[in-house]
Amino acid sequence: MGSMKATGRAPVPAPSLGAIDLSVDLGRGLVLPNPILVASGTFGYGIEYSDVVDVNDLGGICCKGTTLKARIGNPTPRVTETPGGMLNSIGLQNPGVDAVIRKYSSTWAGWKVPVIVNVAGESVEDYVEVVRRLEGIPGIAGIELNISCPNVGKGGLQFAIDAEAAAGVTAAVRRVTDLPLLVKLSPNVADIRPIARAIADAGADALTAVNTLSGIALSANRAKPLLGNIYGGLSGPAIKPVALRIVYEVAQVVRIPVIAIGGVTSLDDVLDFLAVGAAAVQVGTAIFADPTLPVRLVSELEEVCKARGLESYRPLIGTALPVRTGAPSSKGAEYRP
Amino acid sequence: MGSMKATGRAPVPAPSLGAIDLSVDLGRGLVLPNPILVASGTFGYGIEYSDVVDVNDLGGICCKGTTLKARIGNPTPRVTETPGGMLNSIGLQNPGVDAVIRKYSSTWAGWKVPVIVNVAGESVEDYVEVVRRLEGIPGIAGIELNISCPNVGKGGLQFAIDAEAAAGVTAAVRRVTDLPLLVKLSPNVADIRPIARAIADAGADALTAVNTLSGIALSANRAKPLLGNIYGGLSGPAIKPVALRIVYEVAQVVRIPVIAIGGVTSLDDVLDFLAVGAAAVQVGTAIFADPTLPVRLVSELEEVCKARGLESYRPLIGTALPVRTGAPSSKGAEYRP
Amino acid sequence: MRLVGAELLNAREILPGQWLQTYHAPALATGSRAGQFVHVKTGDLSGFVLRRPFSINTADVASGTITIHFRTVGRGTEWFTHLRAGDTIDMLGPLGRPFEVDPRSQHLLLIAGGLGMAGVRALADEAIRDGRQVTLLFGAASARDVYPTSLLPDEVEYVVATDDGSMGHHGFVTELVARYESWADQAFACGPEPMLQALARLAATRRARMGVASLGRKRGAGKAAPKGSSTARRKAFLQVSMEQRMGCAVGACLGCVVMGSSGTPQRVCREGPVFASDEIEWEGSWGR
Amino acid sequence: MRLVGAELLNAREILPGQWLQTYHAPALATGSRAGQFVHVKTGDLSGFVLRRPFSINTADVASGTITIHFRTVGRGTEWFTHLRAGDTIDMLGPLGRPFEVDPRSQHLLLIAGGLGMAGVRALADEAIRDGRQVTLLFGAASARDVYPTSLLPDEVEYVVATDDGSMGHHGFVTELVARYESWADQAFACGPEPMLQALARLAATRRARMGVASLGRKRGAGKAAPKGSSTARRKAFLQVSMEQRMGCAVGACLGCVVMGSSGTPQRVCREGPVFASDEIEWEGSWGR
Ligand SMILES: Cc1cc2nc3c(=O)[nH]c(=O)nc-3n(C[C@H](O)[C@H](O)[C@H](O)COP(=O)(O)OP(=O)(O)OC[C@H]3O[C@@H](n4cnc5c(N)ncnc54)[C@H](O)[C@@H]3O)c2cc1C
Ligand SMILES: Cc1cc2nc3c(=O)[nH]c(=O)nc-3n(C[C@H](O)[C@H](O)[C@H](O)COP(=O)(O)OP(=O)(O)OC[C@H]3O[C@@H](n4cnc5c(N)ncnc54)[C@H](O)[C@@H]3O)c2cc1C
Ligand SMILES: Cc1cc2nc3c(=O)[nH]c(=O)nc-3n(C[C@H](O)[C@H](O)[C@H](O)COP(=O)(O)O)c2cc1C
Ligand SMILES: Cc1cc2nc3c(=O)[nH]c(=O)nc-3n(C[C@H](O)[C@H](O)[C@H](O)COP(=O)(O)O)c2cc1C
Ligand code: FES
Ligand code: FES
Repeated sequence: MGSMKATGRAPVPAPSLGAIDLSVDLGRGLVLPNPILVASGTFGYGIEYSDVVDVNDLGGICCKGTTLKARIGNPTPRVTETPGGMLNSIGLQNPGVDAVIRKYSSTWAGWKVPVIVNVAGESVEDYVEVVRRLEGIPGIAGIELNISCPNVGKGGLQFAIDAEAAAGVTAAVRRVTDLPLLVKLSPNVADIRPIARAIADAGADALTAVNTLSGIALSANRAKPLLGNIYGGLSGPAIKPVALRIVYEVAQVVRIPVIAIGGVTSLDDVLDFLAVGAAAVQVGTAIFADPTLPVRLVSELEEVCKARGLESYRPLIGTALPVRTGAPSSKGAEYRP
Repeated sequence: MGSMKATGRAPVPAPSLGAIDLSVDLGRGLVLPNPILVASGTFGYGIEYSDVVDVNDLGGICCKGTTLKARIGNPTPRVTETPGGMLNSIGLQNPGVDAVIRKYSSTWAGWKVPVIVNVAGESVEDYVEVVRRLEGIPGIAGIELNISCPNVGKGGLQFAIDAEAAAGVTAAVRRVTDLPLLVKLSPNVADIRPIARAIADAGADALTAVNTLSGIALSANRAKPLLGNIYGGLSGPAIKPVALRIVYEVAQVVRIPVIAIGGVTSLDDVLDFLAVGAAAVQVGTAIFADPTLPVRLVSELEEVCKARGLESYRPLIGTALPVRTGAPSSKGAEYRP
Repeated sequence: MRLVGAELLNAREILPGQWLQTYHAPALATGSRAGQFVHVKTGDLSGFVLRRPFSINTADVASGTITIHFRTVGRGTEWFTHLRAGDTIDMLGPLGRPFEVDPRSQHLLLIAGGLGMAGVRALADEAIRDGRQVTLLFGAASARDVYPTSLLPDEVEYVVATDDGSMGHHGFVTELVARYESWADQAFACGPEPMLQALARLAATRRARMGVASLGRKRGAGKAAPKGSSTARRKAFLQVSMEQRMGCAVGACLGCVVMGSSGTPQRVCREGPVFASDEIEWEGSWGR
Repeated sequence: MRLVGAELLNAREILPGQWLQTYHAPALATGSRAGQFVHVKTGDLSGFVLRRPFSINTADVASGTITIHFRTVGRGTEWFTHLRAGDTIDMLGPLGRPFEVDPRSQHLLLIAGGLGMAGVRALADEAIRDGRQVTLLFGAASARDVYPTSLLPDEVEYVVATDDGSMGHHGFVTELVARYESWADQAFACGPEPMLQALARLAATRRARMGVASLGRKRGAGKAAPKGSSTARRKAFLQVSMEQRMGCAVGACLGCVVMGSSGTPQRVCREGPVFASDEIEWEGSWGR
């Protein structure tokens, strides 16, 4: 996959005549029907948009962050708009892993679309226990670790900003599951590359990048921050250049698939992320304004492939990456602007 | 100043009757006429916009980044628009410190508005030497250290992402100058607070926050990144929530003035940054679309003070900060969204 | 719930900074009930990221039109004022759960504060159509902000309160409730949260204070329907329409919750925007 | 340079995806010269961060109007097509340095590729007004993209080349230059960089190839004015109008540079957009 990303050349399974092969093989038997997924927290449990979206047209669904115990989440307000983006601080409201399994897994089992459960925790043990309970449940196609959470064991330091902690939780979870394991990177770091490498080495099957940027907004009277939780996560088109940069960096230092997230609102955005090495893309915030976007992107991607005479979308991957010369770089963040 | 920021209470110099006191005391004799500055790299050397802007209405001018030797900067394209923002990779094109002094200092000396020279370098020695040459030159009111540069001595690791390196260059420059010393923080870090504290402890008179976020964009054919330098700096409204968050965090852990930068396009943005503890604000990208904005902001700020019956703008500072209880926090980045 | 292209037929500034816009959207006019709302997309080159939620102010099946009534409070609402007749915008709706009127309720008390009028306005039409009597208590800051009688059905008894006394009762609209409390079989309110909270307090103590005419009591305390169910709401004396910042407006993002008396957050876009007043945790600081 | 409110009087799609807009902006009509440009702001609710640069396509002092001619290549240019007559937008200009015509030049050769027409269009008017002879060589992909003769002064000799041969010469516009090279006293070009580069090569070898009629030679090699000065440009056989992505458009951000033959980057918005062809470093990979 890594070399494929860098060069666009890969063993392309012969596609059914005429049809474009959009499938994405994430390993461990998880093959997405197409590379357009919906991002965790923006598509609930897959059922909420059913009036307007046929989920089986999607490449995959990442469900809302799931924790061991139920969480009521953060005080309100929880969302607001910002220039070209939005802030959210839901605080991982969810009924807890057992309730999630009870309520949704049978529905998911009936779907063609793979459902990937986004898992969050406050300790390595939390993550491990949640994943253990998800293991082997019909309808659960994979795990996405949301490691942008405070590691209580490490004084609240986020797993995601510390290569060692990130690798630690990845390895621990890897040990207890054969489910495809995706780990989601945070953009709030000085240099993502050592972290990405550590997670890959710890046994992740794929990386998803990126989670939200940390930001705040103020209440109208400016007596306090607007969001009940003070801090929120910035998402939407505003962060796309940052997400694109991170995927560009990560794709050059790991050999596992990278799934891009951050500000996708059009096919051009999808093609951009593929070009910097993403094997698939998740759509998040844009769904709120345009619920049918992800499904449209699938057919638009197919059209582009047809128009370019491609049998698969894979040649679109990695076209903007420098052809990798030798070993992945281990250099620190270069001077930028 | 620190406590003032936190509480809005400060020894207010009796203002000339009727007039609102907008002055900002940055220490070492540098008193800005008002808290609206123009950001480095977006207002050249102060002369380019003279047809449409009277520079003497501004609170201060941060000139383009200045290095020891002349730099031709990065290959083109150097700028492009992104959703709610823009990317730039000028690459510190400048004629070198001696030429800057020769060409502009006498003009600056004739101006009422303080000109702060933005200084960049690739080694501690670079910074020290540039500042040494600026020391004592009439027309130069202060120094702003742009530490988002690679420290050749440390294998290209940016000064700005490493508390020790940031403190090191600050201390070294402090030793050779009595000029007011501002140090400009980078948002591309996991936790800004230890870095901000280290720089303050190393003798900075004020902090400016923030510089640009690292991002990329792609060329139309997606064969390579769009910008000649690959990486660019993201600025504009898109980054305001991040800048606001960083100023909010920094203002709580240092006692020196914080000058906010990042996506200011309106008086509301100015008031937001003041509310999270900024003593002054810089306007950058917005100047390109609206060159007279900074000057208008000065009078709009004055109007707001009048309307609220204030004699000074200072009570607007820090209103959204938690009233500081005890020592500044030393906690790592909390769990956010 | 559907995505429909709605064509702007007519836009008027009915009060300073308050607009009434009529859209041709048959699917919404037919399929919606009083209390529901639409989530409206701004234009492609507008640069906005989120839709904006607006109550369905009125719906007319015959002409296949709905109206929204909004105040320009920010850039998004301002954007909508620049639309011109003939422009088509994208509406997601109808969304949320409607007001539930007990079939036996004859006297409906509607209470609106400011833009809350848009939240209960459609219920007035529905109730009149169903032959019920409607008294609408409306509170505004001052006379200039008072919703024009001309825009209400003649059958509605319209009582106004203004904070500055420039029209009607001098004071809060909540102060008018006492007069109608015993007359009313049910009450339906929309407006600022403090107003709704005050009304909820009244409703909570109502049975104790008045002993009479509580639908709940009429049918005996025994067989109480589960909280939040349409049946339970239908029996509630007070139903309130809540507001919260929204992302998806379909229940997916959990952005719009209010704390429920059950201790679990309730989604304004899905369990609401209409709630029985006893479903909400009014006290306590969570999210306030 | 000024900030002026320009009112759109008229907009026409003169070619597929190409628009000609007339604005009332007396200050710009009066104060500008051929080759200069304006930096135009999009609307407040548009969400765009940067202005968009456009050549002053024509300027009419009498009516106080200017026109811009642009192709919709992205969201910004598309935004401008949604403007309606009566809308006022904010223009910063006139910007940059104009074409410099030698007083003794009688025969002007204008060379435009595609939208480059907008870059030289105003020079045609100016030259005709000053009683000079103008030949305009225009290159486009195909007949459907060819700028209409009706929009040019009758006095202009208009020669067309199309890549697909569907109109005029079959091939690149640069191939037409040889025919007019000896006739022309000076040449002025605007278009894609490869076209300008090809023309610059021709100009560089011109004296050697033709020995004749180079203004430079006429007045002797001795007293050469400093490169980039108006005087030096006035003497240059070929002047080109360059394009680069812009931030400020006033020389402040250094976003718009092209590498100069001197080895120092030149700002398209300040030293340009017009340059003498020998001021530019055409070879080498910097910024390409
Ligand atoms: C179910 C529901 C029904 C509503 N019905 C109406 C109505 O009929 N008439 C009317 O005038 N208003 C109504 N509102 C409020 C209306 O949605 C806001 O006034 C509007 O979204 C403000 O957008 P803005 O961009 O102008 O304001 P800004 O403050 O610029 O908006 C910034 C962000 O905050 C959100 N926001 C700001 N204020 C509110 C608010 N009070 N409620 C929800 N989100 C908000 C915006 O949607 C946007 O995402 C309703 C809100 C909800 C939740
Ligand atoms: C001095 C000058 C004069 C110009 N005159 C004309 C003219 O008369 N007619 C015309 O059709 N075009 C002209 N252009 C090009 C025109 O500015 C771009 O086509 C336009 O900015 C594209 O904006 P967009 O948002 O539609 O494209 P997008 O690609 O969406 O724009 C993205 C960003 O890139 C910039 N950009 C994209 N293409 C160009 C380009 N070719 N040159 C400069 N910036 C670009 C935009 O300004 C914007 O900042 C001129 C450019 C310059 C520098
Ligand atoms: C309302 C909301 C809730 C989110 N919840 C989660 C979550 O529970 N777990 C997670 O890993 N990411 C969560 N995210 C982050 C998104 O999955 C995605 O990484 C981010 O929004 C960037 O993508 P976008 O710009 O397309 O939205 C959430 C984002 C939003 C807007
Ligand atoms: C074109 C451009 C050039 C810049 N050059 C510099 C620079 O030389 N030194 C520096 O410290 N910051 C530089 N910056 C960063 C700005 O000073 C400012 O920190 C940043 O743009 C965020 O503010 P804004 O969103 O208001 O633009 C530059 C920004 C832009 C857009
Ligand atoms: S707005 Fe998304 S759950 Fe209600
Ligand atoms: S565009 Fe800023 S210097 Fe030319």
